[in-house]
Amino acid sequence: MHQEHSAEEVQKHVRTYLVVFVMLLALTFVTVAISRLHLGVFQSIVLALIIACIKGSLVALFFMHLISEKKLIYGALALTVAFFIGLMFLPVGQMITAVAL
Amino acid sequence: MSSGHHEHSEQQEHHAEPGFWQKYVFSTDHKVIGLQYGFTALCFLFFGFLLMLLMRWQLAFPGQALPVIGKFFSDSSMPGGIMLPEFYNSLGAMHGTIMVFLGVVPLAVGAFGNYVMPLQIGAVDMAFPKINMASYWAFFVGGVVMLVSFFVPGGAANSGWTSYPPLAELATTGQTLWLLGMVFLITSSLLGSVNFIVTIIQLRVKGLSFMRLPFFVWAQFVTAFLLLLAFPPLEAAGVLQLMDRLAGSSFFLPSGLVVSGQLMHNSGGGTPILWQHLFWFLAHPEVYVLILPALGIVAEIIANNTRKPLWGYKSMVYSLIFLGFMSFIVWAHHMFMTGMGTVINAFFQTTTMIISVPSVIVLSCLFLSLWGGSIRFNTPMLFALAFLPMFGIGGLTGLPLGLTTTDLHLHDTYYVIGHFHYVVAPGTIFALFAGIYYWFPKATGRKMNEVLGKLHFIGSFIFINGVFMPMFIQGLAGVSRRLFDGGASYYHAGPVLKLNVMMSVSAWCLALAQLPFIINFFYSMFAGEKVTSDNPWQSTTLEWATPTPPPHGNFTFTPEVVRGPYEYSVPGESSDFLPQYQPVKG
Amino acid sequence: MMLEWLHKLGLPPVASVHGVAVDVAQAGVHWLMLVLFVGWMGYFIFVLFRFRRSRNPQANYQGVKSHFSTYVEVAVVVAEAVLLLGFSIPMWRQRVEAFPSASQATVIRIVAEQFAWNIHYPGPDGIFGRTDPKLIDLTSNPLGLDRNDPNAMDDITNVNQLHLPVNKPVIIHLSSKDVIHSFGIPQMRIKQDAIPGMSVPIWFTPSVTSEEMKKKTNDDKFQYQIACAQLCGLGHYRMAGYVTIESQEAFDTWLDEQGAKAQTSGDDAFWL
Amino acid sequence: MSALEIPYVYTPREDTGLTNAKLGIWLFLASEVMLFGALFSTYIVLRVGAPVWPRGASILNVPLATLNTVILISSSVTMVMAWAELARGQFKRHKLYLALTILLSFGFLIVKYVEYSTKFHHHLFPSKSTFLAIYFTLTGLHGLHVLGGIVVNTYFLGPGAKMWKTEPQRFMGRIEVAGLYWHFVDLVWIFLFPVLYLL
Ligand code: HEA
Ligand code: HEA
Ligand code: CUA
Ligand SMILES: [Cu+2]
Repeated sequence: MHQEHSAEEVQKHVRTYLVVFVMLLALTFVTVAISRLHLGVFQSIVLALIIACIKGSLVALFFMHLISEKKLIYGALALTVAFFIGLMFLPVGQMITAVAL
Repeated sequence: MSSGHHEHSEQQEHHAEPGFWQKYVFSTDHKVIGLQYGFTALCFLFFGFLLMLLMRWQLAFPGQALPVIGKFFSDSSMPGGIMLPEFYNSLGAMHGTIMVFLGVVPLAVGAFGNYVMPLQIGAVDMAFPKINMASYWAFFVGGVVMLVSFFVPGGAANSGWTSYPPLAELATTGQTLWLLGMVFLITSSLLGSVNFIVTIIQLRVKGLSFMRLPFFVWAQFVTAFLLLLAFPPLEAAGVLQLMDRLAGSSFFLPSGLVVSGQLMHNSGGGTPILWQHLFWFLAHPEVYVLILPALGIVAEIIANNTRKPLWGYKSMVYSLIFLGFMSFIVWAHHMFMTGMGTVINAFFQTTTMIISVPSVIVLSCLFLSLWGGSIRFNTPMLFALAFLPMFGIGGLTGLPLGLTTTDLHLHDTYYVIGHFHYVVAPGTIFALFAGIYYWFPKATGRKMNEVLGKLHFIGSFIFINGVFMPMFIQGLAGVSRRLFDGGASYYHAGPVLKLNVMMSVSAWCLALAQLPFIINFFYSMFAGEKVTSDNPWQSTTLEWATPTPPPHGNFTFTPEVVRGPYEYSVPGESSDFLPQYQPVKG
Repeated sequence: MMLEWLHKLGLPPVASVHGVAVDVAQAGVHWLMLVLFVGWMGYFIFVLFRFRRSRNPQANYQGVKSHFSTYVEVAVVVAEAVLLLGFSIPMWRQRVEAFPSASQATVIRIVAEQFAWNIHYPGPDGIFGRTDPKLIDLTSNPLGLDRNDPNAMDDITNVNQLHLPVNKPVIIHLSSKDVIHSFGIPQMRIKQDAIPGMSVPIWFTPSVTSEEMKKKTNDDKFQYQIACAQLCGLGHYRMAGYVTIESQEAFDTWLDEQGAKAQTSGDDAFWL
Repeated sequence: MSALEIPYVYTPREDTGLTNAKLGIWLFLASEVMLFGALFSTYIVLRVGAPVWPRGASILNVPLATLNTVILISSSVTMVMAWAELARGQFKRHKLYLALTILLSFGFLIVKYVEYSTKFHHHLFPSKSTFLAIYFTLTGLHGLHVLGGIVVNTYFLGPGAKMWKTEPQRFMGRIEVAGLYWHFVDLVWIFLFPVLYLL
């Protein structure tokens, strides 16, 4: 099972890590570059968040090995996502509640 | 697998007897930790109750000096024995905080969860014994910080257990300690909940599938998820309020505040409502944390003492899970009167009505489980039975609060106080008493005295209703909560004002009614009737398969589960109970 | 019938137009609660008696076989849906969306503070004068009204004395200077938090004058009061405001008096 | 301390495929998601409610933060390499990578220190504006998490490393768990960086 990883297997992993590393660096510079373009507030927020999500997914999928994780972990994370969405209701609720003075 | 070898060598390494400190103070044994939690939590419950007894004097006889005890208080709280409003508010806030975070949760989850749950799943200990110990000590430190806050200048936190800003941010040092204390308590709960979930998922013995788990374990499982995912937002909120108090930021303070005629020079831009959202995002799930373990205890005891399986076990489990889910999206029903639009209001009203349905199902199942039983009325069963209608009253009175139309009149009145005390006091506290009487023989090898137990039950039952029933009347009359004079300033409170005296007297009698319990508890610990069997209640679940009291490591054999949790009175069997671990015949 | 019981239990008489609907809903929920409670209690006591050990030594493994509980649960769901969709949601929409037009209503501002209700009438011009927190002075100008603003000239302010004409909608813009308070008048079945940094409008129509209520309750001391419902500090318990509901004429006379008083005595340093 | 054998410490349980620690750390991270999630919603609420919101770049130092992003990403790579080397049985190289990770984490904190001190120098405190308040709170909490990671990793580099000799399987599990935590800290920064500095 979770025993000795064969040398080739690990070698393959390591190659993925390096590729991901390069991609993360590239995306970091892309996001900084985009912010220099002074796009509209809305566009820049959307773009920056999309890039952040891609970077985050790369880290989670490859460094944290989520891509080949056990079902149970997916379950726990799905639950968290559900509650996270609940949490994001909070600003929505707040905005609808608030009546500015 | 190479691990077998290491396990062996580890056993060889440590067989020296642990010393006193390691055995009783810094123990990693889940049972010792459970007892530590239990004892500390009982003390806090008692302390929280004492605070309330003081408050009830002021409510019954506003402005009159408290006889005898009054003179022992400092001039900054009760000069001449007469309570100051600031002190009343401190007592109220600390009563709420202590009861919820230092009393009921540690007792229901920390003590019962820790002691019973691993036994019921046949585990040798929790998955992370050291983390388990750490979570007890984090709780302990949190408790000490809370207690210390009574002695700082300005007294303890006095802005309600809800700590709404801006009031809480204008408050004295006590509030800072309250926040620090909460950070410790939250940390403790987070560590604990990770431990519980991992233990339940990983350490179930062979054959114990999820649908064979005792209902109590299910309750702890769902509770742990609530703690795990709902507490962090309060931790965030606590950090933000600490920043506001200590670093001068304005997360919860809008611009242009004028306090006592003085313009505040804060940067502004924050909003007090944000705190309420973050607080209730935790605190609504938290109230289910208060009730679910209680339901679990009651379910165990009812199955055992009706000598029949729980009726509708599966639908109870599914209701529980559904309840857990829903509890995350009802929080704003505590905020109906903050000025909400139709849509958001309709949303939260609807979810609140929906969440009442699984509660109705669980309660119905428990009621129906009684049908066809052979009911034994021992002390644990009496408390468990009384729980049902008491939780029923508390739950039912949640309905008018959940509908905005009626909450419009009832919000922040004593009706709310009545509602939730029915669920937590004659509800949860009764269930916890039931649990203490029920599992006491396992933990100590002695039974608690039945006569004292029944005395405790009758006294508690009568007087606790005497305290809380009149609250609905006061609430309907429109009497606000947290009133220092119990409503004497208001015309509309006039007709129901005299109830205050009756409620206070009931509260003091309720305190007296606890004496048989306290005596019983200590007496039975040392001199109670010894149990002759490891399974004195003739129960089916695994905790009764251990020696009494269970040694470190719990089981003397490796249990294997072959059937569901409540196989009582199975037709064609000679014994009226079939333990989960008893091998199938033939 | 339920309403009578609730009144006996302490519910104060209703004194606003929408309050009647609130009470109907109140009675509805309490019916649901009562029926469930009595039904289950009857069952409970019967079961405890019938299935006690001495009478029923051998438990039945199966237990209940009927679908009785399912029917109860469905009935509860239906009843809740009716209360929710039939009463509560429409009622709330009416509360927060169906505001009467300002011209047909008495419009006032109320600014809460520790521990008083500052009441602000716009005066004959119907326009509130400018306010500024910097101008606030605890004794002379608690609202921070800028008397140099032409709109503020005729404004009438007062502390803790709320007068309202009967049978005419009232719109109150509610806010707070310091901490959160909650504005409630039990007989009007109205409640709203007063939150610093926000101004929340509420409306209702008083339907019974103070005098009428004195007769109705047989009590000369009857008094409508604003009750602060949210913990706001050490004076929370005594943060009562006084409400007088009177005929339109009496109200107008009172308002004139107040206006005249303000003109002659001058209520703050910025006057003139 | 005890002679107890808790099962599934070394090897995964068959039906879940997980060791206790692995499941535990993911649950812990789930709660962390909720913690930072709550702070992000706070950010959104404050930002939407504010009449004007400064562009991060106009107050904060983007080049330094970019540098820090690069540092943190690199440390994530060295961390995962430290684990991979263990998997290959290369203990020495594992130690090297772990040490590198710690070094990079210190680098991150030093840069952060420079950033903070220039802010303080210019009298930019949390009390100045809600933007600065949320900036200090978010980066401060994140910084505490970095500190926590340093403590854990240093332990595994020093005294904790003894376990490799006696229980290699378990030690590898521990490094994996420490890695998961560290990547999460990286992941949070990946979101903090654009949100605070670029938008
Ligand atoms: C354990 C604690 C607990 C539990 C379980 C509940 C359960 C519920 N609560 Fe309660 N609640 C609190 C603790 C709890 N509450 C606390 C502490 C507060 C106040 C906090 C504060 O402001 O300080 C509060 C406040 C509160 C409010 C805010 C009121 C206000 O401030 O204006 C609301 C509003 O919707 C509400 C609703 C509900 C509902 C709909 C349920 C439902 O889940 C209930 C569902 C249950 C039933 C519907 C019962 C079913 C009954 C039967 C099947 C038959 C019964 C039979 C017999 C009686 C014989 N609660
Ligand atoms: C779990 C929660 C919990 C519990 C159990 C209780 C229990 C009780 N509460 Fe409390 N209460 C709150 C939570 C709780 N309360 C909260 C959150 C508030 C709101 C605070 C706020 O406004 O912010 C509140 C407010 C509140 C008020 C309103 C104050 C106000 O608005 O001004 C009142 C008034 O009477 C009251 C009374 C009581 C009484 C008489 C009990 C009794 O039922 C107590 C009974 C206790 C016991 C029976 C335990 C006895 C313990 C032992 C016997 C242990 C023995 C010890 C050993 C063996 C070592 N409570
Ligand atoms: Cu104002 Cu309470
Ligand atoms: Cu709630």
